[in-house]
Amino acid sequence: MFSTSLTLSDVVFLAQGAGMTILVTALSVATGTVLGVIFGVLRLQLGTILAMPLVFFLDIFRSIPLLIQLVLANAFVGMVLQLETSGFTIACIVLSLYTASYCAEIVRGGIQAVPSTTRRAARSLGMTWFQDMRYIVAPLATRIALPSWIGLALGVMKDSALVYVVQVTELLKSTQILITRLQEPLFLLLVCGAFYFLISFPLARFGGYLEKRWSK
Amino acid sequence: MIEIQSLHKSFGPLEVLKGIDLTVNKGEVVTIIGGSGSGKSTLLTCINGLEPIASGKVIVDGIEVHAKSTNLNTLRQKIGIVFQQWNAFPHLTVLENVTLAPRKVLGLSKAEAEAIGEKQLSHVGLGAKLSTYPTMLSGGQQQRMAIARALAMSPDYMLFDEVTSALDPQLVGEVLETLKMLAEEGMTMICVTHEMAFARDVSHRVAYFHRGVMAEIGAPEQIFGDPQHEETRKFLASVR
Amino acid sequence: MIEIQSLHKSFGPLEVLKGIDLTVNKGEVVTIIGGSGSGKSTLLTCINGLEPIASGKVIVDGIEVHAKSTNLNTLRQKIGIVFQQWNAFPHLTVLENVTLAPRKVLGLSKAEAEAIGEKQLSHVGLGAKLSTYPTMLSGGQQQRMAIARALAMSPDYMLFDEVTSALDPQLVGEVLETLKMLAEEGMTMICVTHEMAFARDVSHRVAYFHRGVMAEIGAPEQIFGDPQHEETRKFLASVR
Amino acid sequence: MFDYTFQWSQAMARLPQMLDGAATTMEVAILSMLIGIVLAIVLTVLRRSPVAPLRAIARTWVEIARNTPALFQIYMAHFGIASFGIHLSPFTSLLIGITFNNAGYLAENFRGALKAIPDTQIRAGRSLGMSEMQAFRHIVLPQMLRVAFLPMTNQMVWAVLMTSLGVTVGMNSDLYGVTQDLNALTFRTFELFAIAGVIFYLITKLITLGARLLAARLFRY
Amino acid sequence: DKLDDIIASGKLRCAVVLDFPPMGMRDDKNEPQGFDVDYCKDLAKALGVEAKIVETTFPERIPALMANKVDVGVASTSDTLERAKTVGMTIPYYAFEDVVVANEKAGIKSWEDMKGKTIGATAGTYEAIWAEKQVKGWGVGAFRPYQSQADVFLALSQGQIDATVATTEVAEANMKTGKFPGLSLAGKTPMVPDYVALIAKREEYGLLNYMNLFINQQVRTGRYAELYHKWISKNDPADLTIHGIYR
Ligand SMILES: Nc1ncnc2c1ncn2[C@@H]1O[C@H](COP(=O)(O)OP(=O)(O)OP(=O)(O)O)[C@@H](O)[C@H]1O
Ligand SMILES: Nc1ncnc2c1ncn2[C@@H]1O[C@H](COP(=O)(O)OP(=O)(O)OP(=O)(O)O)[C@@H](O)[C@H]1O
Ligand SMILES: [Mg+2]
Ligand SMILES: [Mg+2]
Repeated sequence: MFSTSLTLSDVVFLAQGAGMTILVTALSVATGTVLGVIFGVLRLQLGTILAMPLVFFLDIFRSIPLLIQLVLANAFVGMVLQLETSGFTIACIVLSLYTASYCAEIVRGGIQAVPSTTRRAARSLGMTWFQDMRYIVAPLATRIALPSWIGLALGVMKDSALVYVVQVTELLKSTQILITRLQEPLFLLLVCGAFYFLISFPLARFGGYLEKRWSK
Repeated sequence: MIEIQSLHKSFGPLEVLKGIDLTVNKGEVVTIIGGSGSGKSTLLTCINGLEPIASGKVIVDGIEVHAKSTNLNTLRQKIGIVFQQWNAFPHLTVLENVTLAPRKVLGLSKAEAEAIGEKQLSHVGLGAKLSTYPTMLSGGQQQRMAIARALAMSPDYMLFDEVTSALDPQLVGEVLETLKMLAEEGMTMICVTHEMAFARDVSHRVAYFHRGVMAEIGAPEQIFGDPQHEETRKFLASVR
Repeated sequence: MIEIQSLHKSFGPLEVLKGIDLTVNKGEVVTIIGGSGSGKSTLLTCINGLEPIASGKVIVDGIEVHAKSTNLNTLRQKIGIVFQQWNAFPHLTVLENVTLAPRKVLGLSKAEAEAIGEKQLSHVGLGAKLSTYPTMLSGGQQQRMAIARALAMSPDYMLFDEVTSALDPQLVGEVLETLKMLAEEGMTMICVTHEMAFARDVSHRVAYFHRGVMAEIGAPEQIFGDPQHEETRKFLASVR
Repeated sequence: MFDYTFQWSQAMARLPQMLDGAATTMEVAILSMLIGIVLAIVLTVLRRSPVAPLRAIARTWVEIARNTPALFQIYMAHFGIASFGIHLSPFTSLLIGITFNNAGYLAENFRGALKAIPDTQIRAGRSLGMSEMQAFRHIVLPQMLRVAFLPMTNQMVWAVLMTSLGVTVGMNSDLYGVTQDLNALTFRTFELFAIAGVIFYLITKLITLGARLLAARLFRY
Repeated sequence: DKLDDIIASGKLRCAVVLDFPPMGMRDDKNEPQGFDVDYCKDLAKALGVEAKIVETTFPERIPALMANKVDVGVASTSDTLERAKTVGMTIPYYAFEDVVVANEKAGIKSWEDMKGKTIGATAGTYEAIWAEKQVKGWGVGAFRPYQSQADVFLALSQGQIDATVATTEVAEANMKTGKFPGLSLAGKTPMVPDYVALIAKREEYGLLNYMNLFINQQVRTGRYAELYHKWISKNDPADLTIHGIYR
């Protein structure tokens, strides 16, 4: 029969790793979403030419491997700027910008999907640009963007497995540490994979459900 | 009073309005007719400042709409506009659609705004639909809701841009009835329409637009009975 | 010859065809009319075996369509069908739309297929549109292309399912002209249509379908002039 | 504060080695994409199969690929598979990991693309005498590829980015692996990884540009 | 300078590699332990501050130092001249001898049998750089760097690689766990002993100076031997000096 030398304290250790995964993800997604909304709106407001530097900046985060982003940010902040920052901070900053770069696209798509006629109607009632954004565009764009946003948040959670390079012990790293001690790679990896799956799968299904419901 | 003085407007290289002069007095109903692309909708959106203009002036109650110093948000409160496409806010109930601007723009309390909203919605015959969502309404009902929404801001002027032309034929009547009612109540209105019978029966003056120019304006009897301009004659023949 | 013998067909619990008997001879044009949901389209898709049937028989040139041993792909080559929705293949040019099946199904060379395709497309008046993509065509042109596509397989029979009903009124004429031309050339045709004038002028026999039953069949003069069945009378009164 | 001295020349001297690494990266990405597309088509067909176990296998594949980290999948492809006594080189493990991921995501895209093509298209094809295969091959597939083309381009970009995870399974011939090796020798971390980042950026831009040109040629309708 | 900063902050942050038993590892509560961990704690005690263990991988330990994530590295860092261009090295605090650990199925009895086999080691380590050079020199076989010592032993026990070059201490400690039934030691490597140093930023002379004296004191007071007996073996501790040379 199956047996393992996994002890209760090892399970706690894994749970701490999972907690770190969730913490890094939550902080990064929260910050990244705020930034993403700002960038997404700016991109539309600035006009094509003025927005170009922003577009280029955001594009970088989608065009080079996250691993390199983390290593570079770590080296830059520590070696070049000589600032004392924890790996956790670096991980959150990089993942936030990474999230923001994708989120900006989602926000832009959501805003553009609000019919311009509806926005004109709001403006012609005397609403300011900000009121139009707040009461008309935001609620409508949110519906359109929410399914993609859920997908993005889950993507960030999965990608957070890479923050081990800046000395953050998240779930996959905790698993590797236990593999070192217990030498039960398959079992431990399956436990780790199952954790990701159990968080990601239901939320992804929920996103799909929302998409179906709201596309009607 | 709305005064329009030699108004010019272009979209890029395309000159859409080529010098329009028109004065609409308090209580007057002016109907604008004309072919597609002749600039009718553009004129309306210039009046409430949704579109910038190239030259000329639009003066509403003595305030120049396109002057830099003009607060357009305040100005638009006196000019209601209803468009051809139904522009319901789909995420709000019928009552919320109507009360949103009074609350956020005029700063009324929820109760005050709802009192006004309910009044205006009953006025256009939607008193029973307050908590319905717009998607459950017919096109005609959505248009009447849009009218109530504009009226809830107590505007001094109302602009209507072909409010019936996207509706199924059987729904046109109910919306035109609402417009007629408003006219009878003395609202100052500029209506762009393709409904000639409505233009003839309701308006004080009818203007005919042709390629960015107001070719002719006059009393409905004159325009329909004795059009002066060659193009007016052709147009009226084609729509009859 | 197409022989249909006490054909029954259901979708789940819904019996859509309740015993149809009909024989169409070589060179004959039979028109089917009837209310929405009466089973007209279903009958056509049963004839070329796109839908399985519950009981009864469909025999085309002596071959039983729904027999296990029948090679439907070969059979369908003799039965062209054109549907209400324009089923142009959007990724292919007009000429490629027409030549695809001759090349892949009949195994013709590209040159042979193109010769046939060009001939059929000129036949329906699209000789100048060979390398256009279908999205650039009007609805009427798309329908004519679909007809040419079916004709390119040199079918012995043609089935038409309300080929004009999704078209703007001004485009209906050109498609009906094409059908008329085919009828005059002696093609054996079954046409489901709502165009009563067409049914009257072109067909040899007209069948009236009502709720899955062929209520009445006869010469157009008889059906239109002296309908026997109560429902036929009602239906004709409603469409006139 | 800014007393860090950049030594770009020392890092630039290693550029040829890094470009070799980039070639390996492209090799893995392209192979994983080609095999991934074939597998995704198979998965798409299996997901519509009438045989329930086949459907279940295909669904499980797609859901695991989409709901676990790529790093986990690649790690599994090396250390997980080896628990069954199957030994793969780092190159093969990385290729399998990325291909597994590609196939899962692409299968989901293909399913969406398939839904976007109306049934009437198949009917029209069948009624011209085409067999089911012919209708799929000549009518459904080309249209499906158009709908799925943009997602496929994105997946290709991701495949390139995912090659950087190969180091976890002992890969040192791809761009990231080469960079890491050079870093162990010289410790010019910032300079080396900045150059690697630029190379990755250029590769992804080339892919997007190439895809755009290809799309213009392929989809003229 | 850094030395003052450490004393002022009351905290000493040490980079330690924790999958490198017995130098650095985790106990069954997953807390850090090992020779390097104790060494760091001793250093902190001497400074009168609290020790903080920061886990790093081998490839990451010097970047972590450069990026100010840690104050010093107590991470078995080989004192190569190439590295000394970037970081400051103390006198050796430990000396490793490397052995071959092979999967029994590979039939490797000594270093000479390694030619043509697949050899793995931990990316960025002294022995990895050395072994890769040997493999390249032979022109046959393959070299694979893994991200951690643990991955190397995992790959080795799974048979993914035929052998690895590891320090005697690590090899023996791993064998002692009993988790690796298929592996065996296959003799020494023809590599000069791997002297390892504590590391700090190149320009922190005060700190480096302090640590040099600290290492000296560890040996003088017998604490070095004590730690050696606790973590490594009952034998005499490895010699930290080379005959006929000053440092
Ligand atoms: N936002 C815009 N950008 C560019 N051109 C525009 C824009 N809006 C309108 N136009 C052009 O300006 C011209 C006048 O348009 P307008 O909508 O005012 O015509 P209209 O008289 O209202 O026609 P219709 O009866 O079709 O509504 C048209 O040629 C139109 O294409
Ligand atoms: N694939 C299907 N599955 C289930 N029911 C169907 C299907 N196709 C048709 N039906 C049903 O069968 C009945 C007959 O449909 P059919 O399309 O033959 O009618 P029709 O006479 O062609 O009507 P119309 O004039 O509207 O085209 C209808 O009630 C329809 O809802
Ligand atoms: Mg208009
Ligand atoms: Mg039908």
